Amino acid sequence: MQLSRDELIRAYRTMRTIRMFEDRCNQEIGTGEIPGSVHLYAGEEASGVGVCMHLSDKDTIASTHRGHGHCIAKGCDVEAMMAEIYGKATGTCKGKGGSMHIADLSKGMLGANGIVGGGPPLICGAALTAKTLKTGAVAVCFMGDGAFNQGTTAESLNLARVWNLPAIFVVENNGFGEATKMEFATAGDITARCSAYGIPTQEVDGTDFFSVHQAAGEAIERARAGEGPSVLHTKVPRFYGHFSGDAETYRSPEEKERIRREEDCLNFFRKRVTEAGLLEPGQLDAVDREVADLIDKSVKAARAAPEPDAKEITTDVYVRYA
Amino acid sequence: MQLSRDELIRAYRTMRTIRMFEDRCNQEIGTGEIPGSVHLYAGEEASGVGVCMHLSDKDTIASTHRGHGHCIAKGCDVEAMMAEIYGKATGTCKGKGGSMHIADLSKGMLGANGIVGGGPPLICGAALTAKTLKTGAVAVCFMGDGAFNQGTTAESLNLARVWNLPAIFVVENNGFGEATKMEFATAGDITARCSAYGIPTQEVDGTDFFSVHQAAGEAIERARAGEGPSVLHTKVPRFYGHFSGDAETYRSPEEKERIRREEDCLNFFRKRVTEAGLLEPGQLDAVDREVADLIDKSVKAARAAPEPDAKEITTDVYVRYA
Amino acid sequence: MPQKTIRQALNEALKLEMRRDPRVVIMGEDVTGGAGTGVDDAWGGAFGVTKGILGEFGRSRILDTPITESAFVGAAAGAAATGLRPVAEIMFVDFMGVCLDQLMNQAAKFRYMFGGKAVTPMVLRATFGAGRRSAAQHSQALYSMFTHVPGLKVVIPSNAYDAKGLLIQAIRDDDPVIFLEHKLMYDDKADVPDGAYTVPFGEANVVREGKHATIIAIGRMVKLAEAAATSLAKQGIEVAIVDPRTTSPLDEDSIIEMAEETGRVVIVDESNPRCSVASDISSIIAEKAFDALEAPIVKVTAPHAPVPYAPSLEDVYVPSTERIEAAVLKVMGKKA
Amino acid sequence: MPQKTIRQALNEALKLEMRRDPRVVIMGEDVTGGAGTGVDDAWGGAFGVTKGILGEFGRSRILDTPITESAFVGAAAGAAATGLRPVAEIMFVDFMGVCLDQLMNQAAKFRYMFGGKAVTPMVLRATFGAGRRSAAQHSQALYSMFTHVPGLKVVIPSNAYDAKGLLIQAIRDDDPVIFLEHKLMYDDKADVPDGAYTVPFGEANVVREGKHATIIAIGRMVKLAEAAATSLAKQGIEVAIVDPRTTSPLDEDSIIEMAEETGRVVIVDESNPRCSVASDISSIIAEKAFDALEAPIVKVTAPHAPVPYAPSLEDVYVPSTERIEAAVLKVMGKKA
Ligand SMILES: Cc1ncc(C[n+]2csc(CCOP(=O)(O)OP(=O)(O)O)c2C)c(N)n1
Ligand SMILES: Cc1ncc(C[n+]2csc(CCOP(=O)(O)OP(=O)(O)O)c2C)c(N)n1
Ligand SMILES: [Mg+2]
Ligand SMILES: [Mg+2]
Repeated sequence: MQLSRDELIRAYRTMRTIRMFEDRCNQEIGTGEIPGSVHLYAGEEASGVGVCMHLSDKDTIASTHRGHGHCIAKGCDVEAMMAEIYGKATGTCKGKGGSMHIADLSKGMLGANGIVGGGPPLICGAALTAKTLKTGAVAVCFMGDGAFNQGTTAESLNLARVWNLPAIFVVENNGFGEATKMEFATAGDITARCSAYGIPTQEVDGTDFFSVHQAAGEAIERARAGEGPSVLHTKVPRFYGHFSGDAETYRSPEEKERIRREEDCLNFFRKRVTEAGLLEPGQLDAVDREVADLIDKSVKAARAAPEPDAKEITTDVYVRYA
Repeated sequence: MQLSRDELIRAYRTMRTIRMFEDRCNQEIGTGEIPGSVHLYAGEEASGVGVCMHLSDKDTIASTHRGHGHCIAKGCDVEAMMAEIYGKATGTCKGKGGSMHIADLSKGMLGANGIVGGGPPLICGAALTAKTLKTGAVAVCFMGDGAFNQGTTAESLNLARVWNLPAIFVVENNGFGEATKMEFATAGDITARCSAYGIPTQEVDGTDFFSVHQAAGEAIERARAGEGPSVLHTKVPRFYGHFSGDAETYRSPEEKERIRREEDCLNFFRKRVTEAGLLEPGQLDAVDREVADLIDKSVKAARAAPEPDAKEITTDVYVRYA
Repeated sequence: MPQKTIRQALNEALKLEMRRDPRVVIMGEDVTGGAGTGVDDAWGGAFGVTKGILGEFGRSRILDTPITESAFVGAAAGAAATGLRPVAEIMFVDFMGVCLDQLMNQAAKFRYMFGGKAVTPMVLRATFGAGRRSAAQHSQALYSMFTHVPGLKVVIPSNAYDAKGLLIQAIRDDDPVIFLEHKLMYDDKADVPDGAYTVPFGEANVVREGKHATIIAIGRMVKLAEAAATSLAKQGIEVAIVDPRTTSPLDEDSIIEMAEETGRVVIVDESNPRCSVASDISSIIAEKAFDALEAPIVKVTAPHAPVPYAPSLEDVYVPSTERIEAAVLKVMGKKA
Repeated sequence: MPQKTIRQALNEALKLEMRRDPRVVIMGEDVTGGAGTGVDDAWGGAFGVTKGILGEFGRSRILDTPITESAFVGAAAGAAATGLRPVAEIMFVDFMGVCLDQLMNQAAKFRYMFGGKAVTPMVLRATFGAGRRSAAQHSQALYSMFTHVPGLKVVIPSNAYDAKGLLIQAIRDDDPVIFLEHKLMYDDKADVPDGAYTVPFGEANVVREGKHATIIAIGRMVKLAEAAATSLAKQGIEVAIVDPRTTSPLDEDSIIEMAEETGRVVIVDESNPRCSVASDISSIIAEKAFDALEAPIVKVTAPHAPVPYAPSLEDVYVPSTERIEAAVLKVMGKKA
């Protein structure tokens, strides 16, 4: 699929925004100002962005505990996200949700999710809405390799096929579920397990934005054409520990450095577009500076923002109660 | 696998006992004397018996809502079972469980189960016991084609492979989950979906006792040898409706008659062993009469048996409480 | 007014709302039945509540599902959050064990977690209750557990009129609702208007006035309480009966008012006793009507035990008219 | 006696029982951690409780699992029914939503459904509780739901000594037990003997005597109640504190006795209020100590809302020492 220069810039900007957002979260966690813990998406950017480039606000995605990247890729406001992570009233969820529950339905973002395997059933529902109301929209569920084993995933693959839903399941295989290797926890082969449902399944290099973009485009096109669900199995690296408190004794610093050096989707992207003469290095550098400013501004705004008022404790439980 | 005459007689007797037990339940449901409803296993006998012929009391099975056949195949007392279904104090579970909860752990029968998909996780546990305590036992989970779609099944297949458990999953595919066709509810192919976990999976004609017996023997041998789990996918007919209250408007009387005529595992067995000169028709007729007597006796005993005393309501909740 | 069964009342409610709002869809196991066999609408739900809907609305509005409750309850939640108003059916509420997450941690918490920006108008219908010789895994009440969950509304109709009005309210309601139908009551009849009407949530129904004692009863227990009241009236004892109709929201005001009027309260709840709706209401009354209470509240519930199969056990397990009468006599300081 | 943290106390309990009984096995997600990476025991559980067990007992006794709670909780149930004594770990009790069936409908009901012929000695350990900025899906209490379930025992230790003794009892107990550990308390210290000992179920601990009012507190709330009591003592108010330690079985006798002694009762329970342990205990006292009560019981609980993320909200959400003090003053008829 051909991408315009503007689209290439957008892709790069989105991936860079995610990377800097996550690097900064990691840094700020160190200052103790962020109340909760965070699960960082750094390293996996090409997967989320390669998919979401095809989506509009009418399309829905469901995400995971590692949700910042998907939120940014789907267009959530970065400043509001940072404020949310800081637990502030100006946050995406008014400070009530935090890192694991960032959602913005006006952007078609059905939420990060604290429950591993929580998303696949939900996305069947979003896809059903699109199908029933004939909106032409699709629904995309991101999940990890660990989540792939949850019963909810198996049930949802089956349901999506049986109901022929416009749903795409993106298994982001970063090789780990917490501290456990994917190979230990996963019987057989993820791609084969999906194909066996009669669902078109494609395995792609998740560090290569262009491969992801291409494969996702085909899957989403099938979905919009009424041909039902697809699976994308993207292989991605996880740059940080499982969560901000993970000492990561199970992975050597050398290995982590190697991954950052050799498996960085942003480096690949930059190399590819500059070598092909599609974009100038200077254009990308400019994006880097703009993004750095945005993140900086977000953190400053988050710090300065007011905390939610204690009265907010019992609001938003119901639309109406009594 | 070679079967002795005694074994052949035993296989036939067990299948005939199941058939007559179920036919009689169906009849007695009509009299209104059986308090609950029943899900009858008639037609599927060769599947349960072909598998359980390889098992001893030390091996464990988990069953389903359609559990009478598995109970009988695993050696549960037929009179006590009938009394249980009548809700009597002399029942397998003292009348507390009824048709859907017949269990006898001394026989390695871990229970029928009212929850579709309830059994697979449990059988992983029974297999873990065998593996941990090195008893040499195996654990077998029977489930229907409908249960196969439950998330618990997918999770259990994965866990059994990851832990390399001596577990055998027998998917008894009778073509229906209640009133819904298997083809409607099941994406892809059951056998392929199991194989994709890296689990040896074999599809067999579940009306042919000898095929089931052979395939089950191989799977159980692998399990006992420490080679981990297997799946057996048996295709079976369901002679009656889903449960005793099913008007079965979705299947014609002609079709049901045809199935009973053309897909009766007991007829196949009789033909095979008599034509091969392994057993005389007279021997089988004698078994039929003995079984008929047993079932008759069971019903009479169940009718005459005392009801559980009201005091039993709050016993057996805990081993010890306070 | 035409007499209708609860089954008919519910069926009507569904059809009326489906006609009114194209976003209303139904999903569940065999809600039509016969899928793949060539015979349409073979079941219309295990208890026949959704029968006849397929014919009028077609398969895009009423969807049979595989036996995968997590997937389709979650699908209902996800569909509700994105613009449909799904009514999902769980055959027996006991099966919530396999899919509680999607209701408790997803649907019920969306709005709060997302800072008030989500609306999740889903209804989960399920049958509940003992008395049908269905044993421990097909007879539970479980509404006490659901009432514990913030973000969820819990509805338990006790008659056909309320069943219709409450179901229509549930479908139009913007919050997730669990709607519980007692499986022994589908054939119970009452006057039910043909048109659409709603019964509001959080408004208890004073089924009967009476000055000597107040019975608060849930679901099918209302019927038993009425029988007890009739019998007690012959002995000159006039009991009031309050049916909360929804346990979340709970009409505390009416309950406390009625408790204060008589000073003597019996609560009848067929669920297990610990952390139950009975103990919840008892604790609310004991705290808020403290001065008015003339005797300890008496709860009539199932014992702390699973539901037994044998009729001789189940009949004693479930609260009975006799036990309710005895409880009223006790709370009035009389011997039974 | 050596001072140990709750984490150490639990770890000791597990090791002692694993040495004593070869049938005791542990399973859960990352209970060792690092499986497949070549590094052993990388985590020892998300909160480090099972650290060091792999080294002594090997992988056949402590089993890492895929992220499939239904499969391994069910496996614990099936293993328990066939001869092991498994201790399964659910990282956050909130995740019970995805696997409740295997605990509630399987393990807890086996014995009853099977006519008393099954023994299911499994322990399910899980963390619970708010206060850690973990938001709505990682902070719930949920013990009220479990207490509702017949067949299940529910254990909530409030200090390191009890934690060890109760866990050993749970492992030796022949019934299924859910054992709930407050995630903010793992570093709390107390005197803990090195050897094995048990703390029996169903025996409340009278943490403090006092003649003016009685506080009944659950889990971490015991600690807050103690702080409140200390502060109140300075004002001349002597409060007794009762820690039930297990909510099922519940030591009704001690609770009623202590309630009767003071006639004034405050219940502190960090779970949501409806159908909660607080309402359960309140209702029991109000009924059984009716004549002794001098004022309405006051419950201090979380509101009927999910757990919020922001510190400014969560700190007000969870019951505090101040709220407990105010409740005691209220129950004593004094202004705060
Ligand atoms: C139902 C449930 N079980 C366990 C957890 C704890 N947990 C949080 S993230 C995680 C690992 C998930 O692995 P994966 O799906 O591969 O995603 P990744 O973290 O690698 O992005 C686990 C076990 C949870 N949040 N929910
Ligand atoms: C969790 C759960 N969902 C639904 C049901 C209701 N139900 C009982 S049997 C059955 C059909 C099961 O089909 P299958 O597994 O193929 O077994 P079969 O009845 O064909 O033997 C259903 C849906 C149940 N008992 N448990
Ligand atoms: Mg992963
Ligand atoms: Mg079937």
